[in-house]
Amino acid sequence: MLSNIFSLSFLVSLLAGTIRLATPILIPALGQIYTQRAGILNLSVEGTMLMGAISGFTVACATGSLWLGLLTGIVVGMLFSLIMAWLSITVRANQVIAGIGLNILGAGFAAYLYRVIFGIRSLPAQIDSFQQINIPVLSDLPIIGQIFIQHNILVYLAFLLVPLTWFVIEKTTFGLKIKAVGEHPKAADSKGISVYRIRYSAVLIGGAYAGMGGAFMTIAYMNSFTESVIGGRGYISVAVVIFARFLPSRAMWGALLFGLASALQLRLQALGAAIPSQLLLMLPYLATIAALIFASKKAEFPSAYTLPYSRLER
Amino acid sequence: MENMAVKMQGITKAFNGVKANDHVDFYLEKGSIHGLLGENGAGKTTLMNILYGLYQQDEGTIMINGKIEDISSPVKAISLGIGMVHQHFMLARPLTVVENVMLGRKSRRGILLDTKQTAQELAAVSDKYKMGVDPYSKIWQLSVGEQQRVEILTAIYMGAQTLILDEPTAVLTPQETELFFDTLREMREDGKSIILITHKLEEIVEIVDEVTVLRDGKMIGTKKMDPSVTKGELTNMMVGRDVLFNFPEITKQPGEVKLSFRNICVRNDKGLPALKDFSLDIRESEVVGLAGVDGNGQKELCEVLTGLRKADSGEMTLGGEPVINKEPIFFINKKVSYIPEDRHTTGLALDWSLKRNLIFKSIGKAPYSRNGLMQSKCINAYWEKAKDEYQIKAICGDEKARSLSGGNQQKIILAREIDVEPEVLIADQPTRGLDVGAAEYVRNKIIEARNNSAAVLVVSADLEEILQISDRIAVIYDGELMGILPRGADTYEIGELMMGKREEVAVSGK
Amino acid sequence: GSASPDSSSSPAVSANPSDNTAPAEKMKVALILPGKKDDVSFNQAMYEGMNEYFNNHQDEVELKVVENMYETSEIEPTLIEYAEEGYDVIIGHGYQFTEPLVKVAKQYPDTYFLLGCGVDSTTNSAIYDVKLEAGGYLMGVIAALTTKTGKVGVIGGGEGAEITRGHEGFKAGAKSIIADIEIQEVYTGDWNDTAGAYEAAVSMYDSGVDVIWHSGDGIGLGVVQAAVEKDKYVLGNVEDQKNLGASNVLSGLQYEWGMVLDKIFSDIKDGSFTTKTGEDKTYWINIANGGLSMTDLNDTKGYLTQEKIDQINTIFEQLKNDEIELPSVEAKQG
Amino acid sequence: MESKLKSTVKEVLGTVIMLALALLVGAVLVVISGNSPMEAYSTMLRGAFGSAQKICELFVELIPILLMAFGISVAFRAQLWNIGATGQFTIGAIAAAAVALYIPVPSGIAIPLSMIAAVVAAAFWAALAGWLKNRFNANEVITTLMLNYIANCFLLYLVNGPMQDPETDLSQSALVPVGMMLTRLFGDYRLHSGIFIMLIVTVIMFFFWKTNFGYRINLIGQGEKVATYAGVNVKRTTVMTMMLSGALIGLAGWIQIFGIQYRILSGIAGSYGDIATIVALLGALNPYGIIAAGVFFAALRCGGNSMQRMTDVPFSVVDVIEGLIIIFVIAKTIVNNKTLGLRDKFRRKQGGKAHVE
Ligand SMILES: Nc1ncnc2c1ncn2[C@@H]1O[C@H](COP(=O)(O)OP(=O)(O)OP(=O)(O)O)[C@@H](O)[C@H]1O
Ligand SMILES: Nc1ncnc2c1ncn2[C@@H]1O[C@H](COP(=O)(O)OP(=O)(O)OP(=O)(O)O)[C@@H](O)[C@H]1O
Ligand SMILES: [Mg+2]
Ligand SMILES: [Mg+2]
Repeated sequence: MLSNIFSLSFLVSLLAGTIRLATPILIPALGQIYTQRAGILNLSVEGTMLMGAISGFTVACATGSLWLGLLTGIVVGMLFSLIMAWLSITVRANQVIAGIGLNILGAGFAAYLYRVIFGIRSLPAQIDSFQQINIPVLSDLPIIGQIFIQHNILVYLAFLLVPLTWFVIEKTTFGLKIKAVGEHPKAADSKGISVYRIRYSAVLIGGAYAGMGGAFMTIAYMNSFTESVIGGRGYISVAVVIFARFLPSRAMWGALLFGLASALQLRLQALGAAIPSQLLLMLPYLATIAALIFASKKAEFPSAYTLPYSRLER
Repeated sequence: MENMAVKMQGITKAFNGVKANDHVDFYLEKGSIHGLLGENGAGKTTLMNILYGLYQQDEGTIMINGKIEDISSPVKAISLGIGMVHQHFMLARPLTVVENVMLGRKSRRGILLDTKQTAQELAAVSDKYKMGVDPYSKIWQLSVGEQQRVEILTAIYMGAQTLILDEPTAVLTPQETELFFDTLREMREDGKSIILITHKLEEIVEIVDEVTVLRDGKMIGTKKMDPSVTKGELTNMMVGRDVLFNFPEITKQPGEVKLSFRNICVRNDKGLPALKDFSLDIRESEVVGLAGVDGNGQKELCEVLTGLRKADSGEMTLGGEPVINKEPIFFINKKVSYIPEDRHTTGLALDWSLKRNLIFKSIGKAPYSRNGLMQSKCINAYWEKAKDEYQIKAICGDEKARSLSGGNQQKIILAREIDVEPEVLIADQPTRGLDVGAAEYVRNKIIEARNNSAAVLVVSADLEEILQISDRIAVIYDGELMGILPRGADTYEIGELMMGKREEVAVSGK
Repeated sequence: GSASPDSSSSPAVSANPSDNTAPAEKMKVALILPGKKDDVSFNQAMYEGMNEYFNNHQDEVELKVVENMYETSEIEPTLIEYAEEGYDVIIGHGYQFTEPLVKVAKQYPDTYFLLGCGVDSTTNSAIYDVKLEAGGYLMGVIAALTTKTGKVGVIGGGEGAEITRGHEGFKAGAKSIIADIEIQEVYTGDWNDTAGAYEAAVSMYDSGVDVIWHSGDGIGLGVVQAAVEKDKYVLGNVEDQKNLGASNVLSGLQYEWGMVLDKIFSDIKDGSFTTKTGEDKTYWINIANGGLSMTDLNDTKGYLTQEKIDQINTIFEQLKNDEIELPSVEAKQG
Repeated sequence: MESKLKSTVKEVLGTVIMLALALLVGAVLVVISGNSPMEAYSTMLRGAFGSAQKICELFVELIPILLMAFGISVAFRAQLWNIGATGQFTIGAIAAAAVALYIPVPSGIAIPLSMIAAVVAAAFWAALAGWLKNRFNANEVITTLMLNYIANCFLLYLVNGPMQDPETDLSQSALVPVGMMLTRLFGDYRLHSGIFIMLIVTVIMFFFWKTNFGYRINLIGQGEKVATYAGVNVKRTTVMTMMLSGALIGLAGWIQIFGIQYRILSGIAGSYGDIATIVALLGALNPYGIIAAGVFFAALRCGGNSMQRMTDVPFSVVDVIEGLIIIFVIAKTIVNNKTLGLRDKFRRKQGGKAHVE
């Protein structure tokens, strides 16, 4: 059966799956580029995504508007990451502990909200999620159409965010300030840049993207909410940023690589590869480590990475 | 009309209850260069940080151009025409010059960067003051002197009328310093006012119009500089006593060759050749001064000599034993002491206590360690002894090294490196940033080590210092040995070699 | 085998457990779920079954349900706490309860313990389980009779116990119809990985599979969603899932824990619970006893001819009468 | 000395206030879910300390938490962010079970052998991340995290494949030999002799930071450059630190296997990894703090479980309260010291006891 791997339909399905699976990693990863460039390692992306997922889903359910749901996910993501910002920037807490604490909080809170809002139902709440776009001729193109032109609108939005993120970081004053506060906050401060404000913004933007990624999972990828809907994607996206050396285009490749590993893993299982399913499940994680190995040698971390800033500290 | 650019009155600022500034009055006349003198920790930087809005004073008022101003942040300071070049450069290394400049100002293209325009204007200012700065080079590619110029350029470009320079010359070579002073004079011509913090009294005498002296956070006085003011007078104001520029007598003549290296080739952090076939011998009871413009391979050489950097090729013997590319611990055990140039990331563990910093090269060694356990009692006793002997000003041994002033930090390193009675002492810029008193103290200690039979290599950009303490003077340029001169050599000659003029080389001396 | 250290101490209550439940006093029942009450699957089926029993016997029974008891090291103190608090029947709904449940059952001989899908029992404890191999077999038959492409699929969450048996049953059932049928199988590795199940289902449909059975637990949602999007058939599990995809849920299995619970509780009341031994200590839900049933065929695409529908019904009857030899799990290792 | 006492009181008071605040927010959630917070919290309290059995359970919980938190603290002191406790625990447990099940030697030999296997396996699993950092500069936060997932997949593979209990079709291994199980100390209560190992390790940890190795670990946490300068072999120490960290975590895995679980099965590490990480950090990476935080979290979890069992409060509330406590406690620093300037002053007065944030 493994000969099927080389069939065209397999490849088409694989690549379409890759793009789909890459999207919910790409979105938060792009957000974390802002955050990490500003010198903050936000491990709470996972919890933030969950909050985005539950809130986006709830609002979409209540209003019937997916876009409103998406917006809510983004806003809630920002609100939740505000806690991270406060802890890591104002309180100057250790970022690892703050991140883990927030993940526990986010997971608990999302489950709590779901139960309180939706109660126990014999069938879960569902919505009509974003449907794949259908461009008459293009979507029907044999291979290209099936791989690229059959996703929902948010997938395209996510990939559009790649050049946008690049543009903001490289070409705007805001991007420059982000790089500066991550690199040499004291210098930025002495040049009249509010390190706190820039870092807060960077964390909030990261939160917005993470919230969007979370909402994507419940209103565009799936059409229901479960507690494990994020399933480690937040952590993976943090890894992708480091793998990407903080560059948006490389983050896209990182997300695609992870998507490919996940999609391939499922398909190899389905085709009855002689490898036990549990070992195949390792594939995406092994791929992440492998990617890190190849990328890290050259990775230049922002000099103030994970370091809180205080003007008074010498 | 008011002719004071800055008037600070009754400025008080306390850290942890300790007054870094205690009712300081400081007046800066327009169009003048004003020196600010004081020992390490006297409160110079603190005062200037207050003027620049980085710190808020606890008491006192600031008047800029005759108006009382509340300088709540650097932005406010910049808008009042105040610029500052810090003791530690405030430049983001991966960014370009123009990017660093754009950080501090509003873009004319709104949220978009106006890189091109800024770069052009920057180049224009650079040309005007003959600074030769390329706006598009990345900071990490620049030498220390160039970075210095970038900082000044930035301040001028930002429209600074009052410029604060915190120890700008500490890292410059004599030639660079001359160039730099020319720039300062030109700026004074343009009507700008300049505050110059320095520990080098000659510089005060050479360029400053007026000088203010701080001691222990208090203002001692302000003096108009005229030829009648002597260095001794200034020192006395600073330290509160006469500093005797006396060195211990030289009690021993150089002995056998202790440390010898031949044809060392090594790369720097960027992978470029830093030393090319470098050879030198250092004898027992001998101080070899290594003169050279900063960044010509001195740091890499010191690191090879202490095992911190691996040489690509070459040979090295210590007391006759081949030792090239051994681990750092090997050299430590062989009593090779090293005072590194960078005390913040190499010489000290800033967040460790002073005590621990004193013994961190002796982890696992008696008497500080017994049966695998570090002995607190023994370490405490050693701290008390070192504190007295090296006159370290600190609240207690449990204080973090970070909280000490630069001079006292250097004393910690000195105590650690010299107290082991080193057989070889490598000292890289041992007095950089130290006040005259502290510098004198350090040099004394180095001579003492020499008299105790140590073979000493002193790297310094300060020719004065090299001439004072060296038995022989080696000159390095672009990773190559340019020549070796005897004690009392001519400054001009050394300067020539430092600029790259070659001389016949006899590595062993005599 | 059990290996708990011998226990002699137990609260001094009357020797015969049935004396314990005086008619006036309500029987206190604790149900411990490893997952969530609303997982649309294994846990929910039991939760609803138990609730149903509770509703029918409100004057006799008091019910306490705790969910999400997923940390195995917490199981033993949980069981002890309920036993200490005077609960009469304690139900551990999952195989991971086996060890601690048997151990605690010995410590509290006057309390009744029920174990979901596990192995091993004591005098005062019993097992209830689902013959999912039978259900799986039926699903396999339906899938194989329905497929137009000769490719069918089965998707599960975590491997093990009844799930593995169900999958083996599915394969056997499908092969009994078409000997060389292509069967794709995926485990997502996580009981609740809906997204993974969705992706797996999409990949199967993309490769030509046109009927998938999912073996439940959270993941089912993802499979049904994929079926709806790809407009292919899916076979449900545990609950009737037609509401999730009206035109794509072809049929499915439905668990009826209610009847097993009725039986167990009546056994407890009449005292026969403690006297049973061996095989009798396992209460099965099965096609044969009606605990496992098939939801109505919903062939919106019209793939099934009457002939095939008859064949399905025949096999259903045969399963009911235990006339079909079902695969044993060991077959998988081969 | 008086000021030291004062600052300690202040510290404790601050923590208590923060805990109270966290519980207050939790109470609001309990009310929203339609339950009585008084009942919830009193159940929680009873669940943690209500009887001898409950106290025993508290210690049962404390054993792995404390051991793992110590392990984590070792790595964190060196600024090696070992987030991989879950994976190291899993690998340790697997190795322990494998020896117990497949090496037919008398339990007198099998017990120490399995302990060594668990410790060594977990140490190497952790060292892998250290090695990847040394060799490829691969960020250990990510690698340890990924190694968690990989260890979990590996565990799933084993319990469904080669190590599956041949007697059943369940996702678990066979039971370890009865002779290897740690004896229970008080009748049926689960508290087992593993607690002595925990006590020994705790005592050792008090000395550990005074050892040469402890100093070296602390020093590499101060920066690679200064550590190298001080003669410490940073790469070697990095790997050794990760090994020690993993070893302690693996030991916890060993204890859980022979004291509580008696076999491996999926999800064996539970959420101990996260909790221990929090405990290590809230305990400021020093033994006193870790013990205090460990006891607190053990009680919180025992009580929380009890609350979940005995009231109708949704299970997620316990998680939320846990998360809130972490956040409020770390937020305490700022409230304690109002401004950052004061905070620095505070630190300096404390005399900068080797204390890591
Ligand atoms: N941010 C700070 N936190 C704590 N103490 C400080 C801080 N800044 C300065 N101090 C203390 O204030 C005093 C004055 O320091 P300052 O840096 O102003 O000295 P300085 O005159 O610039 O010395 P140097 O010549 O070494 O640069 C010192 O005792 C120093 O320890
Ligand atoms: N990580 C390391 N980096 C550099 N040098 C080390 C390192 N570990 C050990 N050494 C060197 O090896 C020597 C012995 O190491 P060891 O760890 O056994 O010290 P200590 O010896 O514990 O003291 P004792 O033998 O009294 O118990 C030390 O003195 C030290 O110089
Ligand atoms: Mg200064
Ligand atoms: Mg030793």
